[in-house]
Amino acid sequence: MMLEQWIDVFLLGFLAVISITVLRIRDVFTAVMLFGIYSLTSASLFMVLDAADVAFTEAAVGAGISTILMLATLSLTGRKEKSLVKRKVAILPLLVVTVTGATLVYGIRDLPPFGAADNPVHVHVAPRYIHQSAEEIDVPNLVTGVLASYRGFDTLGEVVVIFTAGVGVLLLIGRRRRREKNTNE
Amino acid sequence: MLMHLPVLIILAPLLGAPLAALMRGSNWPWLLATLICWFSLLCSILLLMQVNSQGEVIYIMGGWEAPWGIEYRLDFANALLLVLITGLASVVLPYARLSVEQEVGEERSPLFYAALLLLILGLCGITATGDAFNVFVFLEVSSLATYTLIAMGRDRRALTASFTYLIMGTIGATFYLIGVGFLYVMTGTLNMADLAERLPAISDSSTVRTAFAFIVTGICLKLALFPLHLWLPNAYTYSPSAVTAFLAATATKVAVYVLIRFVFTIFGVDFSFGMEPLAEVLIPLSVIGILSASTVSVTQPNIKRMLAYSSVAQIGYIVLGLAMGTAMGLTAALLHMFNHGLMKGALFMVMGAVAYRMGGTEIYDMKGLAKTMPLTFWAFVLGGLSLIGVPLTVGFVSKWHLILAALELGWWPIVIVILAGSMLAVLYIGRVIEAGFFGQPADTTRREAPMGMLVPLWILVIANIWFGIDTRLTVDIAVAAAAQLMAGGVAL
Amino acid sequence: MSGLGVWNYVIIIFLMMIGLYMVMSCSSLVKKLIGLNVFQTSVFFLYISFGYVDGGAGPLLIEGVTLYSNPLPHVLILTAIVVGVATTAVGLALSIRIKESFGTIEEDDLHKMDSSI
Amino acid sequence: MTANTALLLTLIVPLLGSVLIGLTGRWPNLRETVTLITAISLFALVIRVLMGLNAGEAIGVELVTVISGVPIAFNTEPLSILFAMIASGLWIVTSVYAIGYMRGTNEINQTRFYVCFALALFGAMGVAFSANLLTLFIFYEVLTLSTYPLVTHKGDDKAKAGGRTYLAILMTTSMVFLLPAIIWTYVAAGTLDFVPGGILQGNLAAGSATLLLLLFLFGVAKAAVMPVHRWLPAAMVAPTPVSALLHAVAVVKAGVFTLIKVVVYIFGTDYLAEVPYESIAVYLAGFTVIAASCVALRQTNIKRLLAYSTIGQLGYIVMATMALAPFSEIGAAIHIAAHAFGKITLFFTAGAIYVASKKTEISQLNGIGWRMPYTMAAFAVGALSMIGVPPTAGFVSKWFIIAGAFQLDNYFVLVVLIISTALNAAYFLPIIFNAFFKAEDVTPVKDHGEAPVNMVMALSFTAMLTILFFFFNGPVLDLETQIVGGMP
Amino acid sequence: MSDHLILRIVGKFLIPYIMLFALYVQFHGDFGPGGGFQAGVIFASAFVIHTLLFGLESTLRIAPPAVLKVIAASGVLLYAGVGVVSLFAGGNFLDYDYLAADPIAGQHIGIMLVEFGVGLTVTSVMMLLFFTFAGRGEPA
Repeated sequence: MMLEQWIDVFLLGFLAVISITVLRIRDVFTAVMLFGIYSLTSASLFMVLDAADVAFTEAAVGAGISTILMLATLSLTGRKEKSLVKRKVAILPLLVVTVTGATLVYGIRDLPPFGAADNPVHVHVAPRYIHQSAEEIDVPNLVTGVLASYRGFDTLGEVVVIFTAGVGVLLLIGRRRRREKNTNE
Repeated sequence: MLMHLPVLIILAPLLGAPLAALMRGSNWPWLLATLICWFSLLCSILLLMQVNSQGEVIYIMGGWEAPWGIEYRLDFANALLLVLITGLASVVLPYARLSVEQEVGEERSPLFYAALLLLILGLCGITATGDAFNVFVFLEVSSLATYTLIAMGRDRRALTASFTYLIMGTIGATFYLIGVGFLYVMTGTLNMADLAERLPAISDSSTVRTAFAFIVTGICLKLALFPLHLWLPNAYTYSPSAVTAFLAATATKVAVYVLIRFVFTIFGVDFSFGMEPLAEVLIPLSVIGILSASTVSVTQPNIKRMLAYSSVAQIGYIVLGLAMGTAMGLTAALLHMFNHGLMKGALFMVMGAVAYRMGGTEIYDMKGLAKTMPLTFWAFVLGGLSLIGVPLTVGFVSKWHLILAALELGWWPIVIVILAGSMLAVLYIGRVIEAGFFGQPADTTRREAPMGMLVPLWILVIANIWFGIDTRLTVDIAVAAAAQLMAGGVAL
Repeated sequence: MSGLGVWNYVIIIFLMMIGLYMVMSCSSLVKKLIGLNVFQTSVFFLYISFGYVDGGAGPLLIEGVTLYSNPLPHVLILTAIVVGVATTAVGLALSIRIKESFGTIEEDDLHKMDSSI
Repeated sequence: MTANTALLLTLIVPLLGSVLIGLTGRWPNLRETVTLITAISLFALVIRVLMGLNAGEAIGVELVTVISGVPIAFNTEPLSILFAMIASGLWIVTSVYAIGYMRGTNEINQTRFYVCFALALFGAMGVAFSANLLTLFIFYEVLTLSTYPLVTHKGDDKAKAGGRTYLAILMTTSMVFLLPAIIWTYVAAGTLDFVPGGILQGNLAAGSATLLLLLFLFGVAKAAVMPVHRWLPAAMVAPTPVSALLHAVAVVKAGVFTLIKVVVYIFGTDYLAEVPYESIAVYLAGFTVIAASCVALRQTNIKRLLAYSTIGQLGYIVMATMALAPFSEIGAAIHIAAHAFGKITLFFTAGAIYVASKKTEISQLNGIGWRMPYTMAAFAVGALSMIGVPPTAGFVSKWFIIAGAFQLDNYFVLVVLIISTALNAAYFLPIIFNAFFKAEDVTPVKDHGEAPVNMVMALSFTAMLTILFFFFNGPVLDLETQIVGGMP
Repeated sequence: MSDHLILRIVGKFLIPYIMLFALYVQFHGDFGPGGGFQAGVIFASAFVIHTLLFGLESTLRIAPPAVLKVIAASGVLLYAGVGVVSLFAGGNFLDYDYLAADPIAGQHIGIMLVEFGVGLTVTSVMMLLFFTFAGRGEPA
């Protein structure tokens, strides 16, 4: 089904456009909004690539939580990125980016074909998830099966990460302004 | 229960962190955290014994055998590191109580200790796991905890330091993720041992090479190898004393371990040193790192920052050792990994005690320390001697093996670099000792650090001496670990 | 490898680099974090494309269907997304604190204030 | 008590002593009693070990293993027993003297002084009885570190500067030259034990052997071969008893002792003789002798003069060692003792003069002989021993060195000896002459006599030793001839 | 926007359905897309809307942070607890086969429980995050 791939590339192109806009725009508020759109688009991209759960999550997180948090932050920190002399491209970052990008392009030369069913990824570990999970855990949604059982330990780590983030944010900005004022200054 | 040791080590902090977060006041969470660390230490020591008797301990999570499930795979190298992490935690936590009360405050303590436990959990997780992606997950656990803990410092620059680390750390982790992704797409597996089996067949492909490059770069960001070390000095300088002591002693070591694991076990010596120019890249960097960082630290007025730069230099030694790609070099690297943990932990704990009493860690605050805080001062002296590498300290043992490894290869310039490094150490430690010995303190009233700090501090100092004299434990394990890793990390 | 697949990967790499560049060059800390997100998201694309099977069904067992796309990358990326948002949250919290104690979240100004970033 | 236990105790006793001294610091009398008891019992123990050695007991103690195959181990042989005896014996005298000195000048931190002194002796014993190069290195460093607080004892800027030079040179050389040399030896020979005949035979390319030898020569800066001698004059800021410790009791002796050990038991004289350009070492030492004597000639401060004289004397020992003739080896060994007696006497007298009259310059000494006859007589004896005039200890050792020179027809050594003897005479004799036969040009601020009695006792005792050694050197001689395997 | 009457009414009307949907996503995760994480985020979003409509204070009255903290912790503990139970049931850590007599049933129970644990933690942490960020703005 070439169509999917066409859509895929098209969406990616759209994302590229958005990201460049985000990069160039001075107004952080708009940037955040665009980022929200970016996430939604990527969610649909994931959908195109048959990753329903990921799409779902990306939509909820990228377009949802992240954006909201960023907006909340902006309401405290101000929305403008002050336009600086360095409108012109920064040299060192550009250099780093070029080198990294070049390496990656070199890296994809020997990649197995996009979407081919006989790629290593599809023949080594995954088959068991697809063909035996029915007997082994009997959960139709393979993602859930792998997520919660086969790689349940990763998911435990994931929960811990979320918990850590909660702890961190509470430690950093849990309502305690007066004391921080006089400890910081 | 003994068969469950690997998971018990991380289970303790895993259960402890949420509980600590829910507690009130500062004493109960502290007590809980301390007990948990002691429990983990016990487990990891038992585990090390198991490894010693079996050569390798494997534990599969959820009963799904690798590569389909996630497994914990313990050999000498990471078993030893686990002992270091939990051991350091077990001395830092008792020490932490007072300084945390002073620097963080009571109402934030429960969450603080929760974060500390999460950090320990993360580090142990990275060390023990045999799954490349699982490393990423726990790397992030530890990193998030670290960012928070660093930002707890009283100086406002702690915040910017933490943010810088957050950016660089995340970039590093993402690089690692890209590398692992490439490995996955080429092999279809994420399990380390499985990767090690499948890579040689396809090692001559641009994708695998790129994966190697990205993984090494990402990890080097985390372990603060010379050009990528910019986040470290501020992070160590401004974070709370206890945090600095623990981080400096363990965090970078874990990153080094991951590097060793990938270079020697997963990619294998032949690929890393034969097909990839690993040595050619890492050795110059570490040499520059050793010399420049040591030189910088000579002029630092803030002792914590001075020690931070010295850490960068010491990392240089470790990387140098592993970049030699010989069993002896690897032994030296592993040894120094352990020993440097001991000495830096001790030194930063001393600085914590100084900050606790003097309110600062500038060299000015060290003046006349021999009179005002003799025990603390002598702890610093011993720790410093160990850092310099004076005989009868751990520093000497690791330096001996490092030079031995270099001489084995006939690399005289490297030998000279190593020696130059320790000469610079003489300078920057010496000036502090001189200030403490002859300097005139602002007020000469004797105010020794409280026992709660001195005892853990001295335990670590004595460890510095002990493992400097009786090296059977450390050296033998390091040698065994090196042998395993050179053999491709699979069971002996 | 040829055809659209190449473009798929090339554009993904392009996105990555945009993100990376944003992180390093942008002055506002919040925009740095946006850049970080763009960077990570593009890595997610990479993984998902690895798991994609042309003509395969999504990883939901349906009677009679044998060709599914690989669920494993989806699982990994689910975890990665969570990690991403966690990092973003902490980063944002930090920038709020920085704003409060330094009065700005512009990297250059922070540089000027005390060379600590 | 077996010789082995005695051997272990020689290490434990000074260590324990230092702790006790530290604890009893609050009561000076008790503290100093402890010091003396420690010193005496240490000497007794060394004697016990000597008896064991002569009785042919198997002596050797092995503690933990630090580096695989290289344990911290101790044993004894003629040279080490000699060094141990000198150090422990002179410690007694020095303590007696120090008590007088420290009280006479009422110094600060006296407790720290005695503690570090005991620690230094601990280091010296370790060096003396070490059974392998690693053990020796470890205690060599212990000696360096424990003497640093002594050198900087006064704590003023001058002392600090001196201490810096002292530590910088000794540390740097030992880490940059000695340590690599040791590890290199380990890589080459696979062991570091002291074995008669050496361990390097046939394990090392000729060229690298030369390099290794030089690494050792400069790594052991305590032997003060130029240009790594600077620490010795720098350390002159220390109180006199410390100078005595540095110059006679432990430190410089540890240096030359290490070199002899390396030559005899690591290289082995036979192998070293084959090493190309080995004679470089001899020339370096010879140069040191002459140069040091010339510098000494221009010194106006007594202690600095003595410092450079020491450098010269050490030059003798190194030169003799490197000359590789059986006789010269013996001469080197004996000269350790001879120089110790002579030099400690000289420092004691210098200190006595300072305590009694606060005089430190040579020019001030005119006519002082009649005020402090015992002291200056002792000074004369010491000086003569330095020059090598009979009936003093210096003569005996010089005799053997010269004999060694003839054994190999090594005329360089001979010439150096003659010239330096002349120079020594040139800078010592005038002092003695002026002290007795010149009138005091300035009347001293306070009309002083001899120094406190225990100081005078101490220095007359050492002066006595210097002379007695000339007549009764038999036992020592027999002992040391064993190094080269019997009288050649 | 808390003075827009229509929005309030509509919002009041919407919120329960959002929550319901969240629960559906939570427990239907085995069969369709979704699971604890997505459910958690959606559930949290319901409260976000509530905050936007009725102000932070009123929302905090419904869901006080102290309680959220407890829930967040209990989520982690639940997940780890499942592992511990399987540990004591004689299996490895997180081996659900041992949770029930029949492995498959055990797997179902296990997955259900851990997903619920995820849901708890994610919901509460997400709400906590939002509340702390929003609360930072208002004078404490």
